[in-house]
Amino acid sequence: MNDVLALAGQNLLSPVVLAFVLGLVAALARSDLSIPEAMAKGLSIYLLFAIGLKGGVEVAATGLNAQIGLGLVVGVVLSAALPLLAYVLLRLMSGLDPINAAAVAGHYGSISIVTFVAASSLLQSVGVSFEGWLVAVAAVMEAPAILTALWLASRAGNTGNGNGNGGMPWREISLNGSIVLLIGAFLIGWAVGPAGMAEVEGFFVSPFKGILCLFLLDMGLVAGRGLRNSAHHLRPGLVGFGIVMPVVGGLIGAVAGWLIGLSTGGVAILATLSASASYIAVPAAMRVALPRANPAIYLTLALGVTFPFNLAFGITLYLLMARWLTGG
Amino acid sequence: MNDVLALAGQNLLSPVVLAFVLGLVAALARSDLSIPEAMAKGLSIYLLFAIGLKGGVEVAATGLNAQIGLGLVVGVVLSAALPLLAYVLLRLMSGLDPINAAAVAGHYGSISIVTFVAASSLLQSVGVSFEGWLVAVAAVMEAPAILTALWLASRAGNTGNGNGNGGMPWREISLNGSIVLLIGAFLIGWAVGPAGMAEVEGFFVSPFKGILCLFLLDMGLVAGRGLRNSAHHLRPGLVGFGIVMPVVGGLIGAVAGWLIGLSTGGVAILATLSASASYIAVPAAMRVALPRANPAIYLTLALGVTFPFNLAFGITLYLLMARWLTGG
Amino acid sequence: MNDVLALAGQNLLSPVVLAFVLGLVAALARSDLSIPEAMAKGLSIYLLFAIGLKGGVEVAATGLNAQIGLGLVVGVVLSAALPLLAYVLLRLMSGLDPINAAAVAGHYGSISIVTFVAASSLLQSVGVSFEGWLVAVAAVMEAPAILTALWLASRAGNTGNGNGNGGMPWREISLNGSIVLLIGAFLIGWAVGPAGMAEVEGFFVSPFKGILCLFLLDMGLVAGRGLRNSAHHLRPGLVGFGIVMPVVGGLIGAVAGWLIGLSTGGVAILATLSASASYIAVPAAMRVALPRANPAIYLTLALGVTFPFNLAFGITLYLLMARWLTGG
Amino acid sequence: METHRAKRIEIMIETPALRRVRRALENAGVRGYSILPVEGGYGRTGSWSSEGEVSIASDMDMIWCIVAEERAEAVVDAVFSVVDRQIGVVTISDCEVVRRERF
Amino acid sequence: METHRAKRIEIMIETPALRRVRRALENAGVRGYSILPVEGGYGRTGSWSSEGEVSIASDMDMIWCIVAEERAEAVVDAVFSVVDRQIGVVTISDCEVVRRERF
Amino acid sequence: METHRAKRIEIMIETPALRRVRRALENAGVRGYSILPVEGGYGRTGSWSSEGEVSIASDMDMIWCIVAEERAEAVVDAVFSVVDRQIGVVTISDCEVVRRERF
Ligand SMILES: Nc1ncnc2c1ncn2[C@@H]1O[C@H](COP(=O)(O)O)[C@@H](O)[C@H]1O
Ligand SMILES: Nc1ncnc2c1ncn2[C@@H]1O[C@H](COP(=O)(O)O)[C@@H](O)[C@H]1O
Ligand SMILES: Nc1ncnc2c1ncn2[C@@H]1O[C@H](COP(=O)(O)O)[C@@H](O)[C@H]1O
Ligand code: NA
Ligand code: NA
Ligand code: NA
Repeated sequence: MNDVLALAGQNLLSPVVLAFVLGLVAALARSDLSIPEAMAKGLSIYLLFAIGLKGGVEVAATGLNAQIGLGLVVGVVLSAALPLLAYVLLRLMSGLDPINAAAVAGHYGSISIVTFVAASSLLQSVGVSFEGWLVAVAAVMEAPAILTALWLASRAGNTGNGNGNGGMPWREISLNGSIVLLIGAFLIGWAVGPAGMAEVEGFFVSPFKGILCLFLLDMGLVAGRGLRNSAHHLRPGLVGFGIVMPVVGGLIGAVAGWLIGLSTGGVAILATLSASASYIAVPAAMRVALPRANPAIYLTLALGVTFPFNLAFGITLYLLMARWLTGG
Repeated sequence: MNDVLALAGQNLLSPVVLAFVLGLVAALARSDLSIPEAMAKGLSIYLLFAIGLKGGVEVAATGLNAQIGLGLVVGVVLSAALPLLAYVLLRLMSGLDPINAAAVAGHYGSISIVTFVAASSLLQSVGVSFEGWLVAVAAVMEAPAILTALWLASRAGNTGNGNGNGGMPWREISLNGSIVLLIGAFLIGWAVGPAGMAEVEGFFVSPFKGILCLFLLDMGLVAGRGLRNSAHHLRPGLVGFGIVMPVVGGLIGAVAGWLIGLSTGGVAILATLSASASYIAVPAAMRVALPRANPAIYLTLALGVTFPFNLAFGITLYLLMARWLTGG
Repeated sequence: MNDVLALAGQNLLSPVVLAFVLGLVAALARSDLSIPEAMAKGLSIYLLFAIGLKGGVEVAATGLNAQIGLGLVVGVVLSAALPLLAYVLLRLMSGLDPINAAAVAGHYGSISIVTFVAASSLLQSVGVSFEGWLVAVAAVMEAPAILTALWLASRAGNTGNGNGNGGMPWREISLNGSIVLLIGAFLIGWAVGPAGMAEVEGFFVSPFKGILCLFLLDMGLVAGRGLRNSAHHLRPGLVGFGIVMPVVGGLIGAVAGWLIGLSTGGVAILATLSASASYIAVPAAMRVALPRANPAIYLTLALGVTFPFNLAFGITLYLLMARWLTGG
Repeated sequence: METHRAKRIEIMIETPALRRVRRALENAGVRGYSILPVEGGYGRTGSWSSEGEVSIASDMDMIWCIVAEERAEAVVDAVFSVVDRQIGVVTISDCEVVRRERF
Repeated sequence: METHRAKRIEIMIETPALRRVRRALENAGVRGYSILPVEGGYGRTGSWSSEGEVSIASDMDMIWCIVAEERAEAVVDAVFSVVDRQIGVVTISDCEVVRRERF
Repeated sequence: METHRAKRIEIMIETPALRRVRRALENAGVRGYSILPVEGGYGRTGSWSSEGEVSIASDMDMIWCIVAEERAEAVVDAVFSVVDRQIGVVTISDCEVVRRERF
């Protein structure tokens, strides 16, 4: 128990989490502190490239095995299936209409890369390693959830606008910039290996955690602004969903990871991916494919409720689940 | 004397000062060299976060004492009082009308964070340390000067526009982004202490001085553009004020610092804060609260005259004052 | 031969080249991956400052000699003369009309700083050093080619628009931001020397290669977008020119460097400069001075054909030329 | 497609005063407005540019607001009662929109 | 200078849908259009701002398109048949241009 | 609020030529203008985008300029005498402003 509290404390008092809190508080207090859009996008590109690269380099160092194929399949299945669970939970807990429920559900099947990064940062602090190829699993988990969400919406008789022009956002899904960057950097890391990494680690490794701080400051500002503008959309049932869903999703992900024999760190990471909710790829696809769904609901829930919950408590919890499952 | 010249030379030949000179010369020569706005704002956010953090970490390491309370009070008093002196000097030396004089005076009570950074960089080069909590003093000195300036302007019968809509810029003052960021990062540094700092120093410490170079290149470009566009507003009396005021303000700040028992470095820093003129928080507040004051005057004076003077000569002078007062 | 293949392989598998390939592939596949304009401009400013500084510091360390004067003269002559060769080759190989041929020719006399950086990065990997002042040669090679191009266009009876308002872009040429920044940083490096460099190398040296990766990712995206939008302008003759010209130009540059007694690395760098085609200074000047020339042709050729060729094969070839000439 | 007359109100305003103008527009009951960045300009007080600016003090923004014809005058009055008259530029012009009930 | 009547079509559209509107404009035969960034706004669904946004999901863009008078209606129809009608704002207004053959 | 007729001149111009157009406007005696960034477009020479661009060579800017009616023609003439006619788009339209003496 002491151990658990120490772990939770270590996470909560890390500069990364505190930077998020600073952004959140500043935005809620209506400070005019703001990060330029180009800088936020630049920080995000840096993080995606850095973690893709790191994952690839680790694969180059440790080699591949059959597990990776299994991992990718499990990732796709989790991403496609979790929205079904999310949809049912949403309809039970929040009474959200079918279209909005489908849109929200899609976010929870997909993943949030910054939650992945925060989890790997916590694992690193406590000296737990994980399989580098989980970065590729993260990438393949981005998109399948979108298809499930659109299927859920079409079941409810609402595909896009009346005259059908919303249509399937195939292009938006398949060539989404963040997926391409993550996979691309992963392949580069794999190709260049540790020797290539040594050349660029002055940029992609040493300053990583500090840059992550600024990125989380920005996430806090955006999340706080969203909460301020859209808190009235967050009825208690929805907020409850935003906390229950990641815990349930995390547990399912943890069990899946344990079943395919991941390490303790790997189980924690797969749990985190399952528990996290997308805030880049999915909202943009929903805006095109389900224009009648309200962005204020899905964005605020993913970024204003679930992301802070995961950052502050979730990833600690998923690591505990992983330890308990693997005995690690 | 040799020592003084060596110190001045060391400062003038630092990459940081030369980068400012490059920007200034490029802009005066009408080069099209320019730094994107998002990059400039990003560099500024980095610097504020880094120095706030550093100050907080030092407080965590050395502990607090009663002096910090005294320091904060002195900071507020200096910020509120220096504009009165500035106003009198301006009216005597430049014949500026009351509204513009009040607006300019407000800038000189408040502080310029990059001047603070340049001073701390010089102190570091010559191996002089200072009290980390002076970062918090810098933050509290940003705003009080604005109130004094508005009071001075209202005495002259001009509060904002005729129908009173200019009003007090309370929100603009109290939740100014740069103050929030500085204080927030200071608190984070205090909370995480040296151990937390170790995690992020690959970003907030090692590249600091190089990033400062690019920021000063940008300041030089902006200052040079301002001088080119608005040099005709700078009558000799005004330019004289832009040099006399920091020297007088610096001396007052140095004496105040010495009276409350600061170290040599601390005295130099408080002198620098008192001598520096705001170019972020105050101009924005003045634009709202005193729309009749001419931005070309207060911006050009603060950024085109006083900042370069402080960078090139002032901070060396304030360090000498501090040594002389403290015998350090 | 094995040695040659190893060198080529080492270059092709560097993170820097692979990052370019990633950008190129992403853009050709119509991914929505994109780098904000402010970030791209910021990365470019960083690279220019860093390499200018580095060149200057090396000159401060090794001292000057008569060779530098000779080098600058040779640079100006190469820049002014290569467009004549390019123009003849273009007219022979591609049948491009005189105005567009003149505009394209101007690009090939001038230089691409990122090709210079990629070459110096390869040299560093294989442990070959070069004369630091070649950075200054790069700067003086930017502009003369523009004048030759305008002279070629005027010979063809087309100076700007009918009523002569295009005119000479003197200002655009002489105070071009990238030239000013490169020369300015070079002078700063020279002034501060190795001691000054030590203060800022946490920013301008350690992360350099990683930042270069992100910049090349961006170059790949822009080149790919250009190819996608304008591939129909690239008839085979033009593509052939885009590969033959750098090889011929590189050979001329290599011989020139060898004649003035440069080191092996220096010869390779001068060859690279001669072989590279401008994509910043010259296109902007052409847009003003030769508005009838089609930007889709000159930009796509320089960035979509010659730059990738140089990056992937050219610079390896120029190093081999240099070794062969100098016996190094 | 049937179109209806409406008014386009364009306001060029100093960024530090933007928050106040937005509040005025919202209180005057506009159904929507959009904000476009402005990167430089020239006026009686000289030239300005946002390039390299850390402070928003000399920046401006453009508010682009489509309102129903009958509401335009009240909106312009509201903006003017709040904005200092020496700041910014306000223009009103005619346009056509498709779905009148949204403005 | 002789000027000719033309139409200015301004479309405020969600960034995720921009690609589709562009295709519709190009297919409708417009000779050109330009895209201006939008940094924030207010509407029935509340306020938004692009500040600090990593995702383009809540961003908007302004399309500024000058077309010959006789082509305007067809272009507006084409845009509307593609854009979901609940998204964005489309306005049409009169303007004068110099070289009619370019629009 | 009493309003007065004025002209809105909007110029879409290549960024490398911006400096020259600005000089022409200032020499023609306009009292002010503002510059808005443009982030992409489509025309006879194909599509362009400012995304990731290091060079300004293919960038464009929008100049937004309000002038008194009686001055509009002279201003347009001045712009055209300087701008190459194959570059950019110039439009003139009507608008109303509040304080006529400022334009
Ligand atoms: N007639 C105008 N047309 C467009 N923008 C203007 C005009 N007058 C002023 N502005 C804008 O408002 C800013 C301040 O104007 P001023 O107060 O006249 O210096 C200028 O720099 C322009 O950005
Ligand atoms: N009347 C309007 N004038 C200008 N922009 C508008 C208007 N209505 C909506 N918008 C823009 O469209 C966005 C979405 O509008 P809405 O769907 O009403 O929330 C707003 O945030 C504005 O950026
Ligand atoms: N009719 C138009 N409406 C709006 N913008 C245009 C128009 N024609 C051209 N442009 C802009 O001018 C650029 C160059 O046009 P062009 O020379 O026709 O390729 C385009 O990419 C657009 O940004
Ligand atoms: Na998930
Ligand atoms: Na001060
Ligand atoms: Na060349």
